[in-house]
Amino acid sequence: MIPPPFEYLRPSTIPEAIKLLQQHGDDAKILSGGQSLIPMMKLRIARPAYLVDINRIAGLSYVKEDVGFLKIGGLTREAELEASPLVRSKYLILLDTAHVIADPQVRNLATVAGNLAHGDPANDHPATMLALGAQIVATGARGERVIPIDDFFVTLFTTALQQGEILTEIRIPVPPAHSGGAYFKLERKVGDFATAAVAAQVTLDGSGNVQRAGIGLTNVGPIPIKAKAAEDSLKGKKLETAVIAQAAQLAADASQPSSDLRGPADYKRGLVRELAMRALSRAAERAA
Amino acid sequence: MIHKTSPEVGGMGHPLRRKEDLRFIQGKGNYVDDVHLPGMVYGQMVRSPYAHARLKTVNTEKAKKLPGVLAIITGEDLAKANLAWMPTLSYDKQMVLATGKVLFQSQEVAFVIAEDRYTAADAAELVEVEYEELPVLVDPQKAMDPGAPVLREDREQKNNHIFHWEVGNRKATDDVFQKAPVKASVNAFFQRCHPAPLETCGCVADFNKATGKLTVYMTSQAPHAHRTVFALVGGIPEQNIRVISPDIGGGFGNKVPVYPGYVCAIVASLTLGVPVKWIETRSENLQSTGFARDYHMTAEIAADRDGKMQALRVKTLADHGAFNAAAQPTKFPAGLFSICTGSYDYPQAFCEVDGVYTNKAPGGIAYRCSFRVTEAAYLIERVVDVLALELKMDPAELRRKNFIPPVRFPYKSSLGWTYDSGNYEAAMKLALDKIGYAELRKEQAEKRKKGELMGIGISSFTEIVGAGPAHTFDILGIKMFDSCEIRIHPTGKAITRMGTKSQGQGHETTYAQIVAQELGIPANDVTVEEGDTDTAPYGLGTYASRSTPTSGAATAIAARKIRDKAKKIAAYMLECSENDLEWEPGKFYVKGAPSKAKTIQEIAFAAYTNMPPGMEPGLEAVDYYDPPNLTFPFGTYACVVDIDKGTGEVRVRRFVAVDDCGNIINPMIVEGQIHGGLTEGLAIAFMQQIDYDESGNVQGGSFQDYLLPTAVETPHWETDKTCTPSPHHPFGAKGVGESPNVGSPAAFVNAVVDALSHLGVKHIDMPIAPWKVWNILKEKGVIS
Amino acid sequence: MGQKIEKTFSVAEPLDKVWTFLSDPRQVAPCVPGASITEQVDDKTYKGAISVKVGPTVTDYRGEVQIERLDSQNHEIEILGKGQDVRGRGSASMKMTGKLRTLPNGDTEVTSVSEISVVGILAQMGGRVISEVSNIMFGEFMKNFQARLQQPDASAEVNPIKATSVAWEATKGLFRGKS
Amino acid sequence: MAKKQLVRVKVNGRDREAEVEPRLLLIHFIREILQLTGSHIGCDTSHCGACTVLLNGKTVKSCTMFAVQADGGEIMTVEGLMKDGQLHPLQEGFKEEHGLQCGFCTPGMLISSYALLQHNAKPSEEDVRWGISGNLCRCTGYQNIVRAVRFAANKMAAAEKKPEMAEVAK
Repeated sequence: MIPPPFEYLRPSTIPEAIKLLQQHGDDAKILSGGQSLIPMMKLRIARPAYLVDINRIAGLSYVKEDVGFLKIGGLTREAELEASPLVRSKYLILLDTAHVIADPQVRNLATVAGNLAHGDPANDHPATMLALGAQIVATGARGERVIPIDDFFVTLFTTALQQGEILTEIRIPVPPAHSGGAYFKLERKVGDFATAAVAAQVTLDGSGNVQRAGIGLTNVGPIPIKAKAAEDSLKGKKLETAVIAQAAQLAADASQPSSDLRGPADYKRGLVRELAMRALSRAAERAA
Repeated sequence: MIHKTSPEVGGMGHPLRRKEDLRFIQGKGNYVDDVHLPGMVYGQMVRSPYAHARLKTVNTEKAKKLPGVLAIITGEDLAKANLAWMPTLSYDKQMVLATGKVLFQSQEVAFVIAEDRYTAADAAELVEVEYEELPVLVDPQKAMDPGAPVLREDREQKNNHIFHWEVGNRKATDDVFQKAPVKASVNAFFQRCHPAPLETCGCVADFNKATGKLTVYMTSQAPHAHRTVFALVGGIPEQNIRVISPDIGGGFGNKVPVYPGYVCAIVASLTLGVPVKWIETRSENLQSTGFARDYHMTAEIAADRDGKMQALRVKTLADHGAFNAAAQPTKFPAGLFSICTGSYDYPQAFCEVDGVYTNKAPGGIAYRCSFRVTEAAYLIERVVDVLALELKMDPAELRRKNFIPPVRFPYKSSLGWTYDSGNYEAAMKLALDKIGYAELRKEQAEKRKKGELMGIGISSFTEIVGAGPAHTFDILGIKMFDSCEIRIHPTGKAITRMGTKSQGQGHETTYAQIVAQELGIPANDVTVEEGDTDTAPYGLGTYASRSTPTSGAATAIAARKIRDKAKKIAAYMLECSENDLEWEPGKFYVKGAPSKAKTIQEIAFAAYTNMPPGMEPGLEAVDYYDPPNLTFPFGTYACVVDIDKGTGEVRVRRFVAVDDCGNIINPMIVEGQIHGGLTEGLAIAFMQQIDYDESGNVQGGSFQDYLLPTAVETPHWETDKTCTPSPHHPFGAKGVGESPNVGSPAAFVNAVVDALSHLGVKHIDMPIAPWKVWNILKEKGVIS
Repeated sequence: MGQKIEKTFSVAEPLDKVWTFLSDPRQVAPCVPGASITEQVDDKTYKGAISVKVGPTVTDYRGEVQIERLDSQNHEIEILGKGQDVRGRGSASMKMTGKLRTLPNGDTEVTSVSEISVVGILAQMGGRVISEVSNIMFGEFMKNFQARLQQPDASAEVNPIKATSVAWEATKGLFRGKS
Repeated sequence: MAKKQLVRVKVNGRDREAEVEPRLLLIHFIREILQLTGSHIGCDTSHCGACTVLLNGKTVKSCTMFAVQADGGEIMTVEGLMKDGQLHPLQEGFKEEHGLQCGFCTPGMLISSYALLQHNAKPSEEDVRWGISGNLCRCTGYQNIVRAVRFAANKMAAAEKKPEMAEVAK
């Protein structure tokens, strides 16, 4: 399959990239990892006239803790996230997530930022970032702005990013002690979108009661879903089986899946409940 | 018993490392897309987005104006040359490029030729086609309705019925059913699958206007047959056509039929006088080339209360899509489906099949399968399990009770086949011992008490391969023999050429091993060449596990012809009578005086330098082998699964495959074939399906939704074997490439059903996706 | 790829006014995101286009809108819209049945059943999003319907509403989104 | 047509350059312009991995990348595995353990396995299965590929040990 022709632009700085994006408006697309965009272009479903390749912009690839946040750069690859000692020791939910995204080759190119900016409810990081209460740093002509993840996903494939803005950083509040999270995904095979997946992140207080809970759902609605009622149901409680089961049910109730080749809607709701139980149980273990 | 040669000679039974591997591991294979000829241009197909539509106009003006575009061929253009339609391998015809109407989504409508691939793709988009959509027929049951739209207006018969085929004694079978105390039945749909070899189909057609010679490099499992088809359809003298099958990246039946792309590339090269390359995309491959199965089957068993089977009744509806493009022997519109009595002794049986047209891609081909034996084996192994449930009998015990016993071979089945040899109970016993059947049943009982779900599935399949005897088997009239030519060089090295064509089976190694076995020439000294119709002897190609039964046999016979001549030369050299000579692989020696010997290499040299007076020089032979019968490989597969109640996922805990393919040429290659076939069987049981929605849109038309297992989904296979040689094959071999794909789907499904049988579940249609299991658990109240 | 959407909504206008609007494809068509009527063929048939923004390009479906059934007594209408992708890669059609009823408060209740069918590459590759897209497009339609009903645009037939990017956004998601 | 751009890469240790259309896929650049046909195309949708090459030390699917993106980079294809006329242990392993049948997926498998062994010198069966999970094989059922990769790992480990032993002996 052969993509249609386009002009290739390769800025080396963020301002240069923003300028190009503004200059070409709707005709331009950002080429980052390209692992979603290029297959679409090969199918000729997407036909951007200009590709602004941001891969050569220096200093956008990092995973580090800094002033209370885990900061992930706008060009950080999934494989880099997976390999980060920080992630491997402290952010197991991110490790869970990165590990089940596509396959090794795709993860070498695909970026965490792209996984979010794409606004695809089937992508895996959105749910995880919802669970973690992340912030999105968008850089545009007027500088940076920070978007809470809860406000980031607008509608199907639409995020709060404006034309001419680049997602330059993801910030995750460093979880306090006694925090833990997990991501459980059911996929038809390695490399597939989730049939459904659940991200759960909890923080316990000194007596083992839930202080904060975050639950995000993948591919069960037009946007990544934050299961707020389920989160609220956990607050102040010990993560016992009945409590987890109730939260899982609330998470399932929050999902709005549609039937497709991956299964009927009822199944997906049931799956959300099951995966939520597993994710919460694992999160509890990790928080303990 | 096969005489074992030394490892240096590497005859039969040695796990010789493959000779072909050296080029593949260095990236030096030569697949069709690697063929690059001077002046070569590229073809791209324009395809219909509609499953059924009237074709009103095809406007190529805009596309032709694109710089770099050389020509565009439409159905109307082909019609002028009487080439708009071509014959299929099933005495139907198929549109090369559509005229009048299109009958399936992705049907070929026009062929664009341009200087490079990129321009061809751009131009294809500029071809303007006007369609008028027509009602779409995707349900084969509805295709038989009297009021159904008639899809094939070209036929005299104004309905969608292709054929009715029946075998066996209907009345006698019905009579048994009327009186039988126990009956069991299953409705099983064997879903539409696609072989999806990793390399798609393609060709480079190169017509040399100066010499009048057409060379076609193509992904062909049957190059000679394709040459003949091109000669007959295109009216080109056959000696002026050379088909070359280069390295093939997997076939599995997908590369047996002739596809419109080949024909268009040839027409384009004939017209333009330059080489034209056409390579399918994956979506084109999945959506338009030979699919397999799509059989809606019902099987019923009549039995007595002790579980002795009395009769089998099978009724099937076969969905062939828009054209009956099945690749199978002429006399068998449903292939060898009548092997459906399987490993069991049925006094009576009856089987009927109706074929219909629908608005789907044409087929169906034998996907790693000897002409519908996969469907048959799945059906019988499924319904036997249903009978076991009905009788509350252990499925292994029920099988044991009904197996054709070893003493009955050769066994004539009630549907007319003569099984060559078998020992089914031995294979099953080995499989069950190996997997620990009795223990597993205990474990299952314990787990059920705790509400945990595990299942054990058995499949004791019988295959029917090696088509086939000339008295019964032909494709388009050409008898299904196969061939081998062996030439021994003066230095004792050899080249052999075959009518078959490897697509990964390792022919370059295994045929050499047969020569090594028969002549004692080290396998590494034997070059095996296939796939060039200018040099290889005529043969029908590689599919249906026929290479070893046919060309393998031809190799042994040709080698024996050479040995006969070698004996004469040896006698001359040793100045003795032929009768005084004894053979051991590699040399003739004088009886009682082993030191008086001539090696095959010495004899070969003499054949060119010092032949007996009056003897024709040289040392070579050719054999066209017409097998006296088919061969009947068999085995038992045993599978253990655990079910995750929360998600409906099925995990294959263990899978033991015991195969019996008679005498083995190369155990390493046999094991590799079994691993691969089991993996495809797994994929069919749980993942692979080409489906269509009500508008005729292909679901599963790319690897996004046509799910091929990765290494992660694939379990660790355990293999073993029994050996029951074929009595009629020259070295007792039977063929194995397809057994694992034929036998395993039932083992997987039986295991899943077994895990749920206590809930009243008798059958689940493939592919068994997690949601199907979950739905059952929910329906049965196991989960809330 | 078929999709059925059933929706009921109410508008704060009298039934007669809503009916007049609903039974005129020149008014209704522009409520569908990106759609317009380009030509009236006869009193029941119109030519139209739906302009779907696909990133930097625009994909056009062109076709016909036909009033299949118009029951002024029961205030029921059945409209069939069918368009072919001008790049020849498929088609989309929608059969919509609309029924009006006066509510006790004088508002009008619109009950609609739409059957959307997509053929071609989008149906092959986009199964997982077609229902979401349909829902979103219908949501837009309802909003536009209410808005336009209050301010009907006389020149609707020549002014296509600016295409929304819904369909583009949908197609973006066909692939494993990781970039 | 978009204007052509110069792509300079080092492929299997050799500097190569060509002016190409920006839309030229890296796999076509490698196969058709550089005439290195070992890497294959099997699916077009980034699922099969037959086109896997090493770009700057990392595996990528070269059908899902434009050649212009690789500009300035270092590429290794299956043709670059052999060193000084010696097969790489992985190549040996695939042959010894019957890790291939039709051979079409093999170049991509070899490159993915190569990358796996770079950061995991002693992979378990599970590790290998995940490491090659971006590469489809239709023939082998993967089991012998797993064996092949572990064969290579053992061989490479043994080769590394030997000099150390020699060191100790001194």
